[in-house]
Amino acid sequence: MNLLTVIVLLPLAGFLLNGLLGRRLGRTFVSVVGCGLPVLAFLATVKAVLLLQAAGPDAALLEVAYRWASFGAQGFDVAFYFDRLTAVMTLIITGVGSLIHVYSTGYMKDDPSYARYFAYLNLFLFFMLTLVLGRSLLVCFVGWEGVGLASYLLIGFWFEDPAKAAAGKKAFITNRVGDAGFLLGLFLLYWALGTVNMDEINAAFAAPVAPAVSASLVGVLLFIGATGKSAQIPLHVWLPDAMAGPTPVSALIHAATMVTAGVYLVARLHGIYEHAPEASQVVAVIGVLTAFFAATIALVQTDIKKVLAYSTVSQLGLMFLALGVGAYGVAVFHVYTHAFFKACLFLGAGSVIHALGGEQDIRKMGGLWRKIPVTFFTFAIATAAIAGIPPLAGFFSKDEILWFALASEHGGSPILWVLGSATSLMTSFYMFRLLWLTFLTPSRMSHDTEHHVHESPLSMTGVLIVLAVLSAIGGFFELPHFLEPLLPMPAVLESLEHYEHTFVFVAVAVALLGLAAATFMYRRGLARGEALAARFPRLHRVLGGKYYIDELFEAVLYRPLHWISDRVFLGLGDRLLIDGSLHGLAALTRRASGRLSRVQTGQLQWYVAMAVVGVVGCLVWVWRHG
Amino acid sequence: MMVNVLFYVFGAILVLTALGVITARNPVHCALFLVAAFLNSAVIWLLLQAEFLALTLVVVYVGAVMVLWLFVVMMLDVDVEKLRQGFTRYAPLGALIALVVAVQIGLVVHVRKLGLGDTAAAVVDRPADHSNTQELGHLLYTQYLYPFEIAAVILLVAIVAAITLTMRDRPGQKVQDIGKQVAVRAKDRVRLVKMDAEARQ
Amino acid sequence: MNPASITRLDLVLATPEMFLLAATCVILLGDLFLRDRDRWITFVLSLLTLAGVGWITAATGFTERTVGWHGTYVADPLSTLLKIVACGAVAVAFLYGHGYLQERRILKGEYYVLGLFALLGVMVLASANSLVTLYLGVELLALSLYALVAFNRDSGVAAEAAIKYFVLGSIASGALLYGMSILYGVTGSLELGVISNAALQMPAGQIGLLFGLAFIVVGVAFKFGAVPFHAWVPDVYHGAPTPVTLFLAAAPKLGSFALAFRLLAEGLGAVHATGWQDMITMVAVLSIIVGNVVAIAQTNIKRMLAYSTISHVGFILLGILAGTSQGYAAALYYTITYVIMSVGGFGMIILLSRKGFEADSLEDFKGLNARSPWFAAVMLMLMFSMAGVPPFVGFWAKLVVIQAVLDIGSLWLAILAVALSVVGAYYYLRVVKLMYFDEPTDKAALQGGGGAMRFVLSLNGLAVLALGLYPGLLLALCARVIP
Amino acid sequence: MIPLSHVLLLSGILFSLAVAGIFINRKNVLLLLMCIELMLLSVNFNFIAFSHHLGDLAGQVFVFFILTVAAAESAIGLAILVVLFRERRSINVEDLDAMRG
Repeated sequence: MNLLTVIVLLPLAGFLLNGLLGRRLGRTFVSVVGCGLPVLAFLATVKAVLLLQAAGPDAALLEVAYRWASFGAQGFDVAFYFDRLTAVMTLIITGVGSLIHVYSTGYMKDDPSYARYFAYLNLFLFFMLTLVLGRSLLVCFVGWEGVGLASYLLIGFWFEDPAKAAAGKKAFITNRVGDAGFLLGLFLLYWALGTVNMDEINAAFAAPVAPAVSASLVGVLLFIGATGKSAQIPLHVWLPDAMAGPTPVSALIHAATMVTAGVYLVARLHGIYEHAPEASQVVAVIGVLTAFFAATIALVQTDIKKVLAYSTVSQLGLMFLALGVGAYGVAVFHVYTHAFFKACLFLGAGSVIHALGGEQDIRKMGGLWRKIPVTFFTFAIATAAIAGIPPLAGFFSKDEILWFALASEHGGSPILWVLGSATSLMTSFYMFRLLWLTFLTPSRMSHDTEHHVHESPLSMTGVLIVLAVLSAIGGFFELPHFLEPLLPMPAVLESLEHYEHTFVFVAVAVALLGLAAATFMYRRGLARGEALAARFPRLHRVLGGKYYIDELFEAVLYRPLHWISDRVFLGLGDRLLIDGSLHGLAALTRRASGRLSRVQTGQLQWYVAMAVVGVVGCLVWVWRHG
Repeated sequence: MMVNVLFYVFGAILVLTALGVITARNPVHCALFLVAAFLNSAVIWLLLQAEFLALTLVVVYVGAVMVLWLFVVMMLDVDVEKLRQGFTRYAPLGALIALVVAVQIGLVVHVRKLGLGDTAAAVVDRPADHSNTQELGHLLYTQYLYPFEIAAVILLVAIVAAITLTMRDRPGQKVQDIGKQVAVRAKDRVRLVKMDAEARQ
Repeated sequence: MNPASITRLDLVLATPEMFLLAATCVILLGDLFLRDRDRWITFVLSLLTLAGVGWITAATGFTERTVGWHGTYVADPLSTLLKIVACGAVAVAFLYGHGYLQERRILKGEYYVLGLFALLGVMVLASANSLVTLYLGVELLALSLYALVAFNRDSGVAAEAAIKYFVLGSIASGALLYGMSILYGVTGSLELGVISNAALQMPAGQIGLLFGLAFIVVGVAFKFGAVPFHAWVPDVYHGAPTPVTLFLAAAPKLGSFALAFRLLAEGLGAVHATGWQDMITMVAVLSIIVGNVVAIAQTNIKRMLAYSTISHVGFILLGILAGTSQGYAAALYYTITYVIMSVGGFGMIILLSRKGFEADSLEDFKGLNARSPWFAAVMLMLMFSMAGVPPFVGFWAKLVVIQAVLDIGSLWLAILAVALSVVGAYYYLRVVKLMYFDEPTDKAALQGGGGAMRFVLSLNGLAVLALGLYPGLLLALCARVIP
Repeated sequence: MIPLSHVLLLSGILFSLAVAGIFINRKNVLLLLMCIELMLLSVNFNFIAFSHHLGDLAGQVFVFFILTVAAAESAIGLAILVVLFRERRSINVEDLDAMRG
């Protein structure tokens, strides 16, 4: 039996069934098909993993689905390749994917386009599985484009709203820029090596005779593709806007799976990056910068989903940092833990939004923990996990990333460590800020909203509990070790060998510092402070001592960071870099298009004139070469 | 020698008539200049021993095609004065283009002689009873039969296209249908009605 | 036996052409006796003719290169493939156009007759082995097309488009002829095989040869509609009645490919590197840039597709300029896939149009998903394929062309092509966005096209997907027919 | 004996005059068509000169076909012109700008 093919095709069957028949056969059918097939895919994956385990540590399952095309002697097969790396990714995709499908049955209950939603979601899973299971870079690229399309359709799902449709388009176009890099890398590899099978590419670069193409060039080109999909500077702009889609979509596509495709790609082609120190350096630097700056932005966001979106960008940056310093297994480890806690956070946010009837502004929340306790507890666990509080999942992966950023022989450096730790501090801070403002501070909701707050149905809370448990215990699974036969760990600088434990303490301390700072700042909530100040101006001055400290805090920490975030990143980064380059290019193209189209005046003689210029050009060429 | 002199004389006239075609103000004059250009060309073609083509040019091209042109020119009856406005504005540009193209062509074909060198012409003296027409005919119906048939199809396309585009039967147009006229019966045209006489009012 | 006479082999070789000509004449005459409402008979007869021609071509298809008619005609696998594809393209074009013309009461038998004559032109080009045959094929095709464009006599725009097409096309013929005359003078023959041999003997950079070549490249680029000889394309695509535009986008491109291949590869292959490669490179690059960039500013979908055609032509020329067997095969593959995609694209416009309403504005595609999810999906597949997104066939077409360019070591051409296809994705995507994310301005159900057309159009969309999933078949075929 | 290059030069001049004519005439499509005739005439000169020079009749055969096609082309061109004139009441080249961009 073609197990791998079955894994890929199950969601496709779901897409076809729901897409073609869903509207006619009713919601129960859609729910059963929409959730059942991903679950079946998950079970099949488990079976495949068992087979793989039986075969030994560096074995791989290989299945040729069919021969796609052949040019000359060279053939392109649609083949599926299943090793431990694929196994981890596939388990995450089908596992978390199934959970989110279940969650969606509750979240999207009242949506008129229920069938369409599940059809798209299944389509996404199909393409995502194609992406990770494909043996050849080309099959991977099909999945790569396909997830882009599915995400485009899902972001613009509520297309009645033009801003949301525009967000979908922005995502697609930004990704196309990355795709150009991916395609060029692909062509170059095929041209130089005559193969696009990823295991063979790795082998070719490991061979004693170096291939006829610069590993760094290919590495950078492919990384451009990865920056598009994984929202790294400067192509990160689409991800925050992509939050326009339904929240489970944000959880599945824009947190747990699709955005990690870039990480997967680099890890999968580690053979190239191991031999391309320059490209690796680019990856590390872009990664850490993205992590840092996205974290500064997250500090000041007030939309619950935007905070999480920037946090995702930031965490992805950390993953690339790990890749850049050669710790491929650690990056995948973070992909794995991140999938749990970020999915849990997004779904929790979805539950909050659901409870509040669509409110997303954290300034208008507060005190929710009593009303929606399950959501609160799961959200709190996930927050602690992402902040890196031991012994939750995030602690293990993040700690290892920071360690290798400092100590890896493959490009580790103190600067990377400092920026990474600062990111970690901010992560802890803004996540606890979010937790305080949403759940713990006194309510700032309008009476009417407050009245309607209700806990979500079991389909949603059940999923939250499962994910929270996974975020709590997921870190105990030694994933980097499990992957080591495939993705060797980089050597550690000798001078630092004995300090690993010290740095663990530093990392924990950083996380706790963030927690403390956030508690200090937001324990009482902003609104309450303001209300008090307005009512009792005297008392305000008397109690002022705290506020002086607050102001000091604001002056010393908050203001500069805000300034950096607003001026440097949003201003310089977004406006100058993005408007100046990407949007600038787009605008330039559009303007050029307008100009050039005016050449077509309708005047026959002018048309002839263009042709005559061409003729004269050809004759001049003849004159020079004859 | 005589041939050369004739060539230069008629060549000069040809260039002048061609200039006339592109500069004359009245479209009818243009068409007539074009006729003159064709006639001159025919003479030069005779000098180049292409007798059949020279005659074809005169008989078919000047005789039939150019007459068609004149018909259309007169049928369209366009305002001559308006047509030539802006002529002087574009004349320098036209002259410049003509000069550039002519110089480039001249450099290649005349100065560089197409890179062929001064090869002697392979012209052989033909016997007195040599018939260019017969030889061409022979070629056309044997070696070039396939292109010949396609040329015939092209003419057919021209007929079909010209008729489709220009012949129109407008609603209300009066045409005779001979079949109907022959088949008509007296009772279709005349109805005899019996009426009682009416009293004078 | 007289060596100059026509042999039995000659007749066998040209059977498809002879059958087509005879059948067309029968249709031309038969149509005179039909009343307007019986016009479907002409339509059916035309389709039967096309089926017959296709069948005869396939049945008499020569696996070996066979020259006949005293060196003016050649039958080889390439010509067989081109002819069969052309028959199919014309049949689909007729099928899509029939309902449209009937509804507007401009359906006349001459539409089919001229279409079949144009097909004959393509077939002549596909089998041409001498400058004379090439020229006559070009003219037969072009004259039929001029008349087709002006076919709707009550449309001023169509007449304007036709006259522009005519003037520019005639100038192109003039340039092509000038080049041919020089070529004849330099090599002393009209037959492509002899010309090829003579060119091989000449020193590199022989000025006369290059001089003739320059004019020939200009003529070929004109017929293809490549920049800077492209100006007629947008206006003609825009002005012609949609079924004629559809026709123009299909079979003639195969003819242009045949013209380019026969002249440049077979006749002048010897001066590839020292001659036409640079010129074609320039033309191809300009076409890809101008086509993709200007398409963005278009609001009329016919014009948009016209500019997209220009960019696709650029890609076809990329394959040709490589000058290798793979390059020609890639260009052929691209041409055939382009024909399939563009026929589908224009077919969608016809489907959305109805009597008194031309769906030629991009706005008319708004909310198509709400009106007909299936045809929105068909259009989506076509647009994605044109944009070169896998797994659709357009991706493979771009891939093989770029592969061919990389093989000759032109990295910069490959980068440029990929980069501009990203730009191109923008305007194809806009159509998708309009269909899926905008409210329909017009909520009426689709009315254009009968059942047969809808069926074939669906197949057309699926073909783009199927050929993308199984590209091997067509690719291998294209590689096999190029010697 | 007429030198080959002189005939070719003559034809080159005709060709460039034809191109120039297409530019100068901004008002009348009919004159554009005449310029195209002139262009074809110059090509015919080339063929006949080469045919004469090479002692090969193939060039003359080609001219025969060009004349045929040119006649067909005139017929179709004039027919389109008549249609245009009926629709627009003008054959002014500058009026041909309903489509642009």
